[in-house]
Amino acid sequence: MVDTRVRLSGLTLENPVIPASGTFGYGKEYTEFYDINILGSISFKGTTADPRFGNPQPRIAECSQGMINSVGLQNPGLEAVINKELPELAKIYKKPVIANVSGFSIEEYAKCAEAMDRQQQVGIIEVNVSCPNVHDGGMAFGVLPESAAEVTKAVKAVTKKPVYIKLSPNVTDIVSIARACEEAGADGLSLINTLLGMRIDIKRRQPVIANKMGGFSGPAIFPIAVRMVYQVAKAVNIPVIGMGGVSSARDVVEMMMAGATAVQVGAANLVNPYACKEIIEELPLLLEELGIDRLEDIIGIAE
Amino acid sequence: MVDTRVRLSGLTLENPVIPASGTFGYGKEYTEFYDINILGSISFKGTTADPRFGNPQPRIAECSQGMINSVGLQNPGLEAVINKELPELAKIYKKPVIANVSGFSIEEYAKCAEAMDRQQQVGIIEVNVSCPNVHDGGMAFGVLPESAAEVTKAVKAVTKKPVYIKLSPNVTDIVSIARACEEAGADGLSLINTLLGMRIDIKRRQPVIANKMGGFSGPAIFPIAVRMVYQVAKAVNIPVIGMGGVSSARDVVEMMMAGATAVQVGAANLVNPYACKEIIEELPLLLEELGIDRLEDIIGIAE
Amino acid sequence: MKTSIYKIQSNRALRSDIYEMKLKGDTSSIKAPGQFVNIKIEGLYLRRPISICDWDQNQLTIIYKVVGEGTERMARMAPGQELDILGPLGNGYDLDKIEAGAKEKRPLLIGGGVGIPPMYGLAKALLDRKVPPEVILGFNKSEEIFYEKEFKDLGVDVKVTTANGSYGIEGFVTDATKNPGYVCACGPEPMLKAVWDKAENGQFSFEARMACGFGGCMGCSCQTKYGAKRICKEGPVLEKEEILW
Amino acid sequence: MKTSIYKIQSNRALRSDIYEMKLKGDTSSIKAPGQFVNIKIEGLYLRRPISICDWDQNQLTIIYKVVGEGTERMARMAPGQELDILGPLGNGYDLDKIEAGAKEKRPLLIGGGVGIPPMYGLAKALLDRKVPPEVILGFNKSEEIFYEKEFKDLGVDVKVTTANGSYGIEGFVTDATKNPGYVCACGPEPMLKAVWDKAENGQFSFEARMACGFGGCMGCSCQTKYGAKRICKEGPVLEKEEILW
Ligand SMILES: Cc1cc2nc3c(=O)[nH]c(=O)nc-3n(C[C@H](O)[C@H](O)[C@H](O)COP(=O)(O)OP(=O)(O)OC[C@H]3O[C@@H](n4cnc5c(N)ncnc54)[C@H](O)[C@@H]3O)c2cc1C
Ligand SMILES: Cc1cc2nc3c(=O)[nH]c(=O)nc-3n(C[C@H](O)[C@H](O)[C@H](O)COP(=O)(O)OP(=O)(O)OC[C@H]3O[C@@H](n4cnc5c(N)ncnc54)[C@H](O)[C@@H]3O)c2cc1C
Ligand SMILES: Cc1cc2nc3c(=O)[nH]c(=O)nc-3n(C[C@H](O)[C@H](O)[C@H](O)COP(=O)(O)O)c2cc1C
Ligand SMILES: Cc1cc2nc3c(=O)[nH]c(=O)nc-3n(C[C@H](O)[C@H](O)[C@H](O)COP(=O)(O)O)c2cc1C
Ligand code: FES
Ligand code: FES
Repeated sequence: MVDTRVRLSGLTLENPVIPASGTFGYGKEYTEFYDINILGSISFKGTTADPRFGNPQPRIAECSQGMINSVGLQNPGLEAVINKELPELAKIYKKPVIANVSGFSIEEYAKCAEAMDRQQQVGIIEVNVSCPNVHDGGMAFGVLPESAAEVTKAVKAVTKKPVYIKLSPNVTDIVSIARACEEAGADGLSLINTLLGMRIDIKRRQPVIANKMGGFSGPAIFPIAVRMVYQVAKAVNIPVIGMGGVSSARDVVEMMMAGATAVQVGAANLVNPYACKEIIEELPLLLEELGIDRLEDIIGIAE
Repeated sequence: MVDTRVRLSGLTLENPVIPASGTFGYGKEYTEFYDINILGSISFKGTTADPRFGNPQPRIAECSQGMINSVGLQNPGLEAVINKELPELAKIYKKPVIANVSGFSIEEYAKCAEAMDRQQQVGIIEVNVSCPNVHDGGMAFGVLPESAAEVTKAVKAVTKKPVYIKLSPNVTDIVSIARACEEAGADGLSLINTLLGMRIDIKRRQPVIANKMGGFSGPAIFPIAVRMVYQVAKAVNIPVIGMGGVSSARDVVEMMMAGATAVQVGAANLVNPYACKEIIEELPLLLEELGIDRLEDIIGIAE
Repeated sequence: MKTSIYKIQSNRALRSDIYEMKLKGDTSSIKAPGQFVNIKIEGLYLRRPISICDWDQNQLTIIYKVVGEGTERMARMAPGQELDILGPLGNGYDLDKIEAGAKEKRPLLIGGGVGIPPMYGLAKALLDRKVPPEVILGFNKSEEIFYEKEFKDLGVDVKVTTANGSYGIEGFVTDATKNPGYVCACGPEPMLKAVWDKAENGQFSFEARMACGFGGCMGCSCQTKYGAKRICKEGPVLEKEEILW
Repeated sequence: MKTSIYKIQSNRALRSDIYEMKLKGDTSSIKAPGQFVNIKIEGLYLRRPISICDWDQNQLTIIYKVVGEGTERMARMAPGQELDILGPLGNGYDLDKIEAGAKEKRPLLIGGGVGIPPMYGLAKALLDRKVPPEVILGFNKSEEIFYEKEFKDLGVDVKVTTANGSYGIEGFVTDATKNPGYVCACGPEPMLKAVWDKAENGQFSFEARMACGFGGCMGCSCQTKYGAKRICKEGPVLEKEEILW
């Protein structure tokens, strides 16, 4: 039997497949399709201190092999997430989860992380410094090494759980930001968040998205994600969770050969609710075909 | 009849469709498919001072709705381009062309531009400060406002022809670079060049491309290109030539509504040698359908 | 809710740009008229949401207007072809509430343009409950009319309005009714708003650009009196009193 | 050179992973064996280059090995389906030079694996010129052998080698000939190199990852004694003396 386990900062995942934040809610919707306990972990929808409706409609646009979203961190706010969503998640999913947190100030990040630190089921805190869908803050923290490091330090100070910083691809030099986070104490890195993109409705002569621009993701961005995971994994000594366009077991293997220790699946869940299940089922077969006994052996194998 | 003419720095193009540098050679190969005189203009393969073979094989990788190339500015060098390629191009194409020039130093850019300044058929000099396929130099100039401005000034000093700076999308803030070029005297901007991407051959466990990374282009990058053209066109007062994934008349219209005055077509020519011809034929029909009489009216119309 | 394969049985033009497609497949989970399906179209990334117009034990009818690439491709599909369809999705109309709300007057179903199809299934379901509805179908001009006969064949009262007066009642759907009581409406937002302004009570079906269609992405959320609702999950049908314009 | 639509007439497995596809369409521009076509496969971005194995007035034969997504999809294609094909592309073998170079000994055609198909068309063309060639086909093991019979049916001398000795001559293609004179070879690069080392003279066909296939992108360039050449345009066939390893 092929060994698909991977280790992330002391956590052992049965397999490296994790639904990406914002594309899996708190898991509930997917229980109608399959038993979500097969998942390596779950990164749940980004939490902010206060409830947020997010951006105006429309906030979805189609692209060639991808999509743009400008949801803008819609979530019920820290309190409701902790008192309502997480207890419900615990009923349907029995493994450690990844708490994705966002903020509009360093303090907000710290507040969310501190609260998540007390949640038993939270195995990793994933700090989103890279959401392109919120006007001030959000992405701004992730585009400069200094501010990314500052957020990292503030979060590290309030939690003993492993802290993963989720990086933005909308930067000139992702490696410098990754290194700054590592130096600031990050236990791992998640990348990539969405690329800033835009579509125009040529009949209405207006941007499709009410907010004009939004976050572009899906298979179209995969080659950019692979490149960034490769660059970052080579440059740091902490684990990287790779994502961006992953839609098949082949993509998982490619991402891991580029240097990812685990992989998140985002948009693919939306167009095919069975995506993660299919990937998890396909993975051991593919590994066997490729003559790989232990999945961990291929992490970063591509030179 | 629909008026498809557009004006670029004093040049009037019959239509806005221009094959992008590096995907059309010096036109010859395409004469086997159609009369290339229908094209608005042609941006020919990037010229460097000395002949270059470019990067080792393999230098092409397939992606979902796109491709990666690491050709690395293969070209016969300034002298051969001027003495051999341009006279041949003049025989098969009768309109002003766009001379795409590259360099590994400010001096090299200036040298190429100066030589192109003397070529009668050259209507615009397009300065590629954004090739991701050359290790030192090339892209480095395009990722900082200061160095992009420096190249712009050096080139402007040696030519009276309009100078367009071709910008890299692999940056945090393309607007700041665009503005720096405008201030330094650029007459226009071309964007976007390819995104840095990578694919791994999971059977060989190695990058597909010998050079590991390469320039990613094709329909997959269109939403990023539209976004950047929109941002830049709103921020500067010089014309923008938009490109990145354009493959149809619809894409041309969308790019122009985002703010482009003309549009370049790259990878699409490679998978469909008739791409530009089909776009040029389709464009007036589409404009009619959309109720657009004068193509120039829609430039930047999307707010 | 699940994805499954449906086979196209027929795909006919009702007028130049509107098609009716009948699909063979599992319809056992459909709970209410007003639900929709999300159709995978080869070569396009997002699925396309289309309302269920009618269904029986193993056949589904949808009606769609050709407006872009996805519906263009659908129009070119031939019987025998298989489609990957996710559904049924959304809440659909609440028949109990309609019955309760339409004690005094008959329930009024108002459809405009491609908002008409779900009204057909709804009319049938109400007839099954012995709550015969009145129906108003709104168009711009006579050439646009479709499905009038199909509604009449159900045996319900049907009024047709055309904005230019070329057929039926001249004007908008609201011109065909004085004091609407309990209304179920589906159509373009300006129509919904006009009906909402006039109706005593009712249920209104909304559209939104969707990524998933099953509640996973929050792409389709709208604000209601009771907080954010997902058009694909808690909608597409909202109660009159909760709607915020 | 142009793109045109070809209709699949047959698509049969020669062995588990190698297929022969016959296509009906315009073959009038094919100039020489060793040229190739570039096939558009729905859903994939780049075309797939495949050598012309054989052709007549309106039929083209290609042979391909299933190695990835594109060839997997091709293997599933059925007769009647239409393909968008760009070609013929490349230079092909120079028959005059073969004839001139093979005055003393018969020309020797060496094919390894999927380098075999173009040798078939070449053998036929040489027979037409009354310059009967000798042929060596190289495989790893007996189960991999294909097209031996087809070559024999042409009436040419055919030797088969298998690396493991399970059929024909044990060893590599180079073990089946002592002093090769004028050689035309197509196959994996290590084979080409081994043949090149031994052959007096000849023509060698190369592969490269291609974007366009018609000289537009410089994606496929290689270095030769006479400067850079595009495998898709000045190749895929290169002369012995110009090849740099
Ligand atoms: C719940 C629901 C039920 C619907 N029922 C019907 C129906 O029964 N008959 C019918 O003709 N149409 C219906 N629509 C509208 C239908 O979804 C769109 O017309 C269709 O998606 C257009 O696809 P396209 O590829 O042709 O257009 P394009 O403009 O090329 O589509 C581009 C993207 O925008 C989305 N989009 C475009 N228009 C709409 C729209 N009006 N609403 C939501 N998304 C849109 C598409 O889904 C796609 O993601 C319904 C929409 C929703 C949300
Ligand atoms: C001039 C020429 C003639 C050829 N003739 C034949 C033939 O007659 N029969 C045959 O079976 N094969 C032939 N090949 C190889 C054939 O092109 C590849 O096997 C095929 O492209 C693989 O496609 P895929 O989608 O199955 O593989 P994938 O690995 O999924 O392809 C991914 C990308 O890599 C390219 N690629 C992969 N392998 C090769 C290769 N060996 N050479 C060039 N590009 C490759 C593909 O074209 C595609 O762009 C030829 C190649 C060239 C350049
Ligand atoms: C609808 C949607 C909502 C998202 N919301 C979040 C979020 O709340 N927090 C976050 O860190 N990333 C969010 N993302 C980004 C994804 O987690 C992921 O990084 C990105 O989509 C790239 O992966 P993909 O190409 O597989 O979708 C969201 C993405 C989508 C498509
Ligand atoms: C094979 C290839 C070679 C290229 N060579 C050049 C070049 O020499 N100079 C340049 O400025 N851009 C070059 N480019 C970039 C294109 O001109 C264009 O900016 C980019 O490909 C985006 O457009 P597309 O998505 O339509 O291909 C090249 C692109 C490709 C695919
Ligand atoms: S479309 Fe995804 S939640 Fe409604
Ligand atoms: S593949 Fe484009 S030049 Fe050869």
